[in-house]
Amino acid sequence: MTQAKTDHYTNSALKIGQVDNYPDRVAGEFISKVVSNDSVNGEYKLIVVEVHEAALRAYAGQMFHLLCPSPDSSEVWMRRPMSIYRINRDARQLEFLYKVEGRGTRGIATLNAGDEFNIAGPLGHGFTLDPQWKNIVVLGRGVGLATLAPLSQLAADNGVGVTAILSARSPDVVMSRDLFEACGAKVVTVVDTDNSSEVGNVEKILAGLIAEKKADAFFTCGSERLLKLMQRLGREHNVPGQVAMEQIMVCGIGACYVCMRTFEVNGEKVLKRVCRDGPVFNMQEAVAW
Amino acid sequence: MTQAKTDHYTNSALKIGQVDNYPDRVAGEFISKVVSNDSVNGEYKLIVVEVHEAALRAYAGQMFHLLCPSPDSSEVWMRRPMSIYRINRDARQLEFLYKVEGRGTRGIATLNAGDEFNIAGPLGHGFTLDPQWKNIVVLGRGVGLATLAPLSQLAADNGVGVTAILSARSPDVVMSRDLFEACGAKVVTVVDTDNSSEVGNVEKILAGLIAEKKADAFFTCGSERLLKLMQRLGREHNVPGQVAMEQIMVCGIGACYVCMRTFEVNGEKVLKRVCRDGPVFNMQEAVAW
Amino acid sequence: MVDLSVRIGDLTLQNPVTPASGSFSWEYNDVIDLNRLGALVAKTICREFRWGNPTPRMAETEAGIIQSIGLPGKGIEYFMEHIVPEYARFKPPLVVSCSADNIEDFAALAEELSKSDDVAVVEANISCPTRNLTGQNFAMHEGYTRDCIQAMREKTKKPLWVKLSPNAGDMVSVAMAAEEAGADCLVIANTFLSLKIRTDNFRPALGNKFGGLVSPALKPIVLRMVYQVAKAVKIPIIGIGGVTCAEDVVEYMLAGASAVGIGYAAFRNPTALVTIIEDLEKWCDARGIKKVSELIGAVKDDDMELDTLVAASKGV
Amino acid sequence: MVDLSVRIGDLTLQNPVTPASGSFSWEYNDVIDLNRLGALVAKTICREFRWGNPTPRMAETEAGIIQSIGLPGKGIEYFMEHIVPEYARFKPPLVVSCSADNIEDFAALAEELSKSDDVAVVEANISCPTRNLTGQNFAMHEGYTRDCIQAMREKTKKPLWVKLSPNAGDMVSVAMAAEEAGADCLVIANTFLSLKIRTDNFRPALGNKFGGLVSPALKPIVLRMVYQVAKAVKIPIIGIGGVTCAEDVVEYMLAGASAVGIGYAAFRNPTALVTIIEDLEKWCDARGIKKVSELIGAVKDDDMELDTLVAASKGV
Ligand SMILES: Cc1cc2nc3c(=O)[nH]c(=O)nc-3n(C[C@H](O)[C@H](O)[C@H](O)COP(=O)(O)OP(=O)(O)OC[C@H]3O[C@@H](n4cnc5c(N)ncnc54)[C@H](O)[C@@H]3O)c2cc1C
Ligand SMILES: Cc1cc2nc3c(=O)[nH]c(=O)nc-3n(C[C@H](O)[C@H](O)[C@H](O)COP(=O)(O)OP(=O)(O)OC[C@H]3O[C@@H](n4cnc5c(N)ncnc54)[C@H](O)[C@@H]3O)c2cc1C
Ligand SMILES: Cc1cc2nc3c(=O)[nH]c(=O)nc-3n(C[C@H](O)[C@H](O)[C@H](O)COP(=O)(O)O)c2cc1C
Ligand SMILES: Cc1cc2nc3c(=O)[nH]c(=O)nc-3n(C[C@H](O)[C@H](O)[C@H](O)COP(=O)(O)O)c2cc1C
Ligand code: FES
Ligand code: FES
Repeated sequence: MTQAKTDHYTNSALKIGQVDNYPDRVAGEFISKVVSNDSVNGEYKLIVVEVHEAALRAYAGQMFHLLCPSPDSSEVWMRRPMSIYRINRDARQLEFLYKVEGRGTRGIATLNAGDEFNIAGPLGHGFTLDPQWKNIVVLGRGVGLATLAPLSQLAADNGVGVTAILSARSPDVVMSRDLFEACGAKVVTVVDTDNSSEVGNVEKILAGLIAEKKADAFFTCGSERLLKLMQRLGREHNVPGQVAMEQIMVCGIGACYVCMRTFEVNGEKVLKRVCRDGPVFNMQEAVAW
Repeated sequence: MTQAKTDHYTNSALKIGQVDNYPDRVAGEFISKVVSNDSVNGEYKLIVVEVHEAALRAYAGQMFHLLCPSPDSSEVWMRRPMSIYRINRDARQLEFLYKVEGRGTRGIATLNAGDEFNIAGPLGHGFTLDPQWKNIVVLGRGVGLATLAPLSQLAADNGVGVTAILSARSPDVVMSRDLFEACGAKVVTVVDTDNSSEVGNVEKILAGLIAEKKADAFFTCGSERLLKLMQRLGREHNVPGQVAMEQIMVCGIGACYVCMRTFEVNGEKVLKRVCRDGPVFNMQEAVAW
Repeated sequence: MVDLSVRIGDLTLQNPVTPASGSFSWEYNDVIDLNRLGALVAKTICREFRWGNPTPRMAETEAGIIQSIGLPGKGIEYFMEHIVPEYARFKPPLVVSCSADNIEDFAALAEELSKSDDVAVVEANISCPTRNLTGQNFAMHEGYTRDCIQAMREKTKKPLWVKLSPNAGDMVSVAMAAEEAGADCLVIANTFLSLKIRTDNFRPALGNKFGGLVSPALKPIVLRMVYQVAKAVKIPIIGIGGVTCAEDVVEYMLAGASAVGIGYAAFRNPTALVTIIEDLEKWCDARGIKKVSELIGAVKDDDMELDTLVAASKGV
Repeated sequence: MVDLSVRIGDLTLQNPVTPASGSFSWEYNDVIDLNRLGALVAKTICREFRWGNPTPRMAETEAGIIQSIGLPGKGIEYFMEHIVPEYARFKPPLVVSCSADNIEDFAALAEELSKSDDVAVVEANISCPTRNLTGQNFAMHEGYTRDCIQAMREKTKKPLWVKLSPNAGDMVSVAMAAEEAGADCLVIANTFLSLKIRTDNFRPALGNKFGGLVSPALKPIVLRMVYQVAKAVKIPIIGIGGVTCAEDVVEYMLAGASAVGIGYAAFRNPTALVTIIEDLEKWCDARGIKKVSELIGAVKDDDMELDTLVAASKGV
């Protein structure tokens, strides 16, 4: 007796090919079309979607808010935020690399080529490159690599050298290696299986890069432990940095104040919205958990 | 963050091949398997399911309560009652003929061969044949034909002659004709398109059958108008009868008192539960709307 | 293997899973083994014969149903003679819910029900939102509740359970009044007074206009009530509202309930009660919980300054 | 083409679809054209700076979310100087919601907000369940409500809207008290006080323990409240709770609301408000409804003896 309501939701969401007649648009609700949705390894999948061109304004470090289909019989009530993994403007495609965790990501995992997928974005404040930086160091672990990946493209476009330190449990789950290498980055992988991912060893690698003048800026995401390490080295050696943070979200647009995290700005604690003030923040201001 | 809960519901529901160790079972919750789910005409579909043998105790006029999959993004919250259209004990199959109407039946329409389908039953009190009856008259319209159809089988098994008057909007949506004919029934179809379905004409046909002594009992379902006609003729000519009634249901088992309809027993108005006291009732006691 | 038994005052239930009044009858024995349940709970009975409310008595909503049955029944005499024996065939204790328009009738019902050895518990349904057209009932007010329960207490030595209303603004005060007046257990809660209007014909969807909303979506509201009341009273609580799986039973017990009641889930899946009992056993066994009663009120809420996500990330 | 405008006292809204306070900000202009909305509604502002509540501030539930934000903000001064101008760029009238712990602060907020020509309406959020750890607020009691609204009324000539709490047991009395005290419009309702306990670590899921439940499932409860209050007061009502489509707007208007507020639906679909406005127009046009305001209170409830399913089958 209740009516299906899903159709209504999307009337004002932009489909591929539709005319966008809203001049103030910064972000949008888009009905994208799934191109592929394949497993990268046992835990991660990569979903490629075709979208309306207004969604391609996205840049590295920004995110989209995804309306996940249900993996069972009841709705997934809230959207899930995902970093943009890759922007392919020529093919009008966006890519998201995601870890299959709970109901939301299990729902995304059910999508097949040709399915519609409602995504909202691009949202938030992403990575920025200072024109003075010649060489940057990117340090990521786990799902954080998905967020850092588009930095490789951004750096290449700006003629900036990249050393990417990719941390993972074991060699077979190191992700984004190809992407970084294709953009000319020097890739170092460190893994738990041979203890090379231990903080002490990563610190040695970073110190070496600083000494070699290969570290004009630090970028990280995905590990509180590695964030703390980079913060300390950055302070000691005066290396500026940026970090992408996570928090549970509701609106994704800056209105609801659900996604707050603590930052320390000029010695004072402040709360900032991860969705709009971030997800990328000044590394020294971030307060790790 | 919420957990999928659907799996839990069905742990105690019987799957095909499972041992049924409950001695008091009258009805059950069954995980059936869809064999086919094809369109009969523009409005109706026939779903055939394979079930645990405990579900095959069903008989004509009883119903099952169907847990409908969602046709959209939100659950169908209540089960939907459906008459048994055909019981095929040899193949361990049950068949339901249904009209695609609202969310529930649209959900059923999405099922494909091989899918699981949770059905509860057999429920209620069905048709009964008095051993003294030699010839009965079955009069149905629309979805009511789905309910009356298994009477053809029951009558054939008991050596009872059947005249089936099938009423429909137009000749192409007359259903169950084959089923009745296969069981040796004489079939008369009346349709709106040539006005043969008008009450006056149906009355003439019924009066003829009474005169020919072909009407030891009346059976009907699916039209309040035709019910009133049979009630009147039954009273005038002393023909006993049975009618299958409909009402919105919740439990289907007799506990909730949602599915009440008014009956007149010995001149007194009483309420009865369609799900347990019916769905088949003494025709003279029914109060048509 | 976990010990699933729980005590409600002097009464021991073999497990904390019971049906909710009005959504259950002995006829469920057609489908499940009633001897496995924590208790049997009869539909609310009144002194007099009642037709109940006009149909339709149920309408689907966004995420559940509203219903207005109106307590139909043949009255207490018929009930004692014909219905109680139906339940007496089974082992779990029989809880009989009753309702009336006034305190005298409530007291008379308590007295009448106490005459049968087959009735284990008298449950006072002072919270039915479908009894009359307005949805008002005694459980909206602490004063009425106290007077009503006191009058019933005087007439019965059986355990007296009191079913409260989620429509009361201050359930804690109502609960305390019921406790003071001699209630042995609080049943939290009945249904939420609601309305659905059809946009095709502009009419209320139910024959009696208002109905009680039943939906798994409401569980967080009722859980909050159970939690608040559990902090304020000493008598046990039975949590009712949106239980559909074993984890929901655990959540209610953590909040302070000693048992739960189930309605909706058994409509959706007639075998739900048994499934939930089995799953609860597995849940406890997997965690090495020896007695399910350890879970009662075991919520960890004493350091609520702490950011619980931080806590979670630290593995607390 | 239907005339979608509605009047709320002296104020005319171009259509009855407005955002709900706290789930909206001018930043939504990134995604939708704010000039199409019935009104702009700012997040509840307090006099002082507030951190808001510890995280997590949101958790998913069976059918929706619970949230406890705790009214974070930089205080009224910052708001007047920096936030009001952000809204002033758009055409729809600006409703500013405000909250305080005591009547003096409420009155001071009313006075302060009235100084700006860019503020069209002062909304008294006397019903926020996340302001403190207990979930208590003025809108639970008719006396507190009367005193608070009277004090605000003395300090402002702007339209004064009052947001009520669904946790009140007797919302009709609270609503009448607000009307008597000089409210120009009632906003029904805020969120339902709720609790979720995690079964993995036995801890409340939210940093502030209790939260407000938000879910389309709750619409029938709030609709009942709107209906009851509409029969008891003369001032207009804005219905808020579970609106996700144009039919929901119609249902609230039939029950007696003059407009609706929307929160959850815009989280799920950032373009929902515009979609709903467009669908409402189509819905009215398809039925030949000339003015959407004809729908206000148009529920057909004067023959409730009749079996409405019978009525439906007779084509009534
Ligand atoms: C800015 C941002 C970018 C992100 N980018 C990616 C990405 O590129 N790839 C990827 O796989 N994941 C990413 N995440 C994390 C992703 O949002 C969560 O994994 C996802 O929401 C989990 O949803 P679920 O339904 O599968 O699991 P749930 O069952 O909802 O949750 C599983 C676990 O994830 C936690 N969680 C839920 N929502 C969030 C959230 N919004 N932020 C952080 N933790 C959460 C829960 O507390 C729980 O511990 C990102 C998160 C943020 C905030
Ligand atoms: C004993 C019994 C046997 C039935 N047998 C069959 C059958 O064999 N084939 C068939 O196609 N249909 C049968 N029906 C009717 C069937 O149950 C309804 O068509 C179905 O519930 C509609 O569900 P829906 O979600 O598709 O539509 P909804 O959107 O739920 O409803 C569409 C219309 O059907 C009405 N309706 C909903 N539920 C019921 C109900 N339980 N009884 C009567 N009307 C209802 C609604 O008021 C509405 O007008 C039977 C009903 C009963 C009570
Ligand atoms: C159809 C129906 C009939 C009910 N009848 C009664 C009743 O007679 N007495 C009573 O105390 N509660 C009655 N209730 C309320 C239930 O006992 C229970 O409180 C409510 O359904 C919430 O639990 P649930 O979420 O598990 O369904 C009824 C509920 C439904 C759905
Ligand atoms: C994240 C969030 C924040 C909210 N903040 C406020 C607030 O600051 N002031 C207020 O009056 N209501 C607040 N509310 C309540 C909403 O205004 C609204 O009453 C509620 O969400 C119900 O409407 P919905 O069902 O359309 O979401 C908030 C709701 C949510 C979900
Ligand atoms: S998610 Fe709403 S402000 Fe960030
Ligand atoms: S549907 Fe529950 S008694 Fe018939």
